[in-house]
Amino acid sequence: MQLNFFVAGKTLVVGFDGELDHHTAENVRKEIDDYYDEKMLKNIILDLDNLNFMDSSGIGLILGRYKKAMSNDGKLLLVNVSTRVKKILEMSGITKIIKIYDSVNNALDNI
Amino acid sequence: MQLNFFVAGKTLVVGFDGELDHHTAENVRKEIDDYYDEKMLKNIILDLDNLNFMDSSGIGLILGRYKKAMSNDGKLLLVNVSTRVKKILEMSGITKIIKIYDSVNNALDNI
Amino acid sequence: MHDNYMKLEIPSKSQNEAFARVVVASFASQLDPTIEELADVKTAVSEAVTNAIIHGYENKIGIITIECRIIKNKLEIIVEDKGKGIEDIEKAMEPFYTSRPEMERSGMGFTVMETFMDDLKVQSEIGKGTIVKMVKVFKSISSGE
Amino acid sequence: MHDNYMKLEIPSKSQNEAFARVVVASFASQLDPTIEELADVKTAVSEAVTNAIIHGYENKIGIITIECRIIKNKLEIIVEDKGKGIEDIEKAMEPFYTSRPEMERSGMGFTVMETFMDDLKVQSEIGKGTIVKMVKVFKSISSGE
Ligand SMILES: Nc1ncnc2c1ncn2[C@@H]1O[C@H](COP(=O)(O)OP(=O)(O)O)[C@@H](O)[C@H]1O
Ligand SMILES: Nc1ncnc2c1ncn2[C@@H]1O[C@H](COP(=O)(O)OP(=O)(O)O)[C@@H](O)[C@H]1O
Repeated sequence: MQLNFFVAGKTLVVGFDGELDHHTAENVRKEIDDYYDEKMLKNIILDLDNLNFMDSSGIGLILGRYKKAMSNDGKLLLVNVSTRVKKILEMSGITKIIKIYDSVNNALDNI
Repeated sequence: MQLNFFVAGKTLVVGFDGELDHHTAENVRKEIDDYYDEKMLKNIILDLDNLNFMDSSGIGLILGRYKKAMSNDGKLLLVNVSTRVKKILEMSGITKIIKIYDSVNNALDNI
Repeated sequence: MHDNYMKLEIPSKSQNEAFARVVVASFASQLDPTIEELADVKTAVSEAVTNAIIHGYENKIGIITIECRIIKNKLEIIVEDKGKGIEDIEKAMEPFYTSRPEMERSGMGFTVMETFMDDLKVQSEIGKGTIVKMVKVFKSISSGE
Repeated sequence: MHDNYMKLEIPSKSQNEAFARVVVASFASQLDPTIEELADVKTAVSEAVTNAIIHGYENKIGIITIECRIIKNKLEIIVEDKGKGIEDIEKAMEPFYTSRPEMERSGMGFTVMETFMDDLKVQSEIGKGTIVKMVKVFKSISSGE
């Protein structure tokens, strides 16, 4: 799994490229949290455009980052969620509390 | 394995698309021989341009078609042989008796 | 379509989760699956193998066995570990139940397996291990073939 | 790179030749192989599995076992059948020797395995079966990793 970071104001935008499972989630979590903590950011946008596979480990990962952002008075938003990933997220009810946007710009406008 | 046949005069040109192993060779042999016999052809050109995999089953298949063409006073020629397939053919010495051309047209010119 | 079988044994290392998915997907490709059907199978296998690694063997090394059987247009997948076992299977299969919230597990593994597969059965014995049996029916091929 | 292991069992059906290649190649991908190295391994596996099907089980159905072990930058592959066995291994391994010329076999299977792999060992017993042990050293990763 390859992650791409960029910062817009107080928002961390993370681009996912690869497969998200239990094996890769551990590293993904650490990389995101380290970056977020170090730069003292507030909001997180996860751009899932190039996420080729996700199982329920992804639910835990997204929920974990949601809680992290919340505890800093920030938001967590999702971008470019495929129908397949959406189906998995909907099972968990996550889509009721986390907003999904169709582009990073749209998400940034709604922070 | 997908085979594409076309006939130029007394020559059967066979395009290979897929993987050639023991499993696929059986069908390939039958399809080529049936076509060749039915149309009463003489020469055979095997175009290996889209052959993605070949093991030693391919040597047997090529040698078998060589013998078949020979017994009809015809030729067997190879076209678009990758370095990898060439390496396997060279192990068997087949390249000493069977000519390789870089295009179907060149092969047809040398029938 | 010809009936077929495979059995794969791998150690419970997390890097083998992706490998297990690829192997089962490649085996399933004989059934001429749609992209969607293939993704369903991959996801379910990923869940079962991950559970064997995290919960069954609790990150110690043990052997995970994955058996696949093609019968007409059906694929049966059995994922087995010789690990810890599940005390209360019914509770374990409830959505959101997880014994490992501190690992950011969502408790949705079994729910995902149930949603994406046509049948799911779990057998388990404490200290002996767990067997997850899943069936996927492939619509693209007629069952009469 | 972490050492790893897998064991695959498949029935001796010719449609499983391609499956066996894909599984071993996918396992080998952990070693960060070049396209060439991967093709070498696929070809050698194809030869060994084909031999088990044609010569070992003579087109009857039996189980073929494929074990792979990664040790540092080395991949060890063992292909085993419980079939007919080989009477004269030395003769069998000679280029062009085949007991099945009528099947258009070229007798080049063992030669291909030897050429594409770094080590090849064959054990066999009449009526018991055959074990082909191959080793490929991957150059792309330093052995110290
Ligand atoms: N192979 C297994 N061995 C032991 N316990 C298991 C196994 N699979 C599942 N469990 C138990 O069932 C619970 C629910 O599993 P699951 O729905 O996959 O969610 P999660 O993996 O997110 O916890 C796990 O938390 C665990 O306690
Ligand atoms: N697994 C096996 N079981 C029994 N005999 C075998 C096996 N593998 C190889 N042999 C014998 O060794 C010979 C040479 O094998 P090989 O070099 O692969 O050529 P080919 O498969 O083209 O015959 C075979 O023809 C067969 O007699």
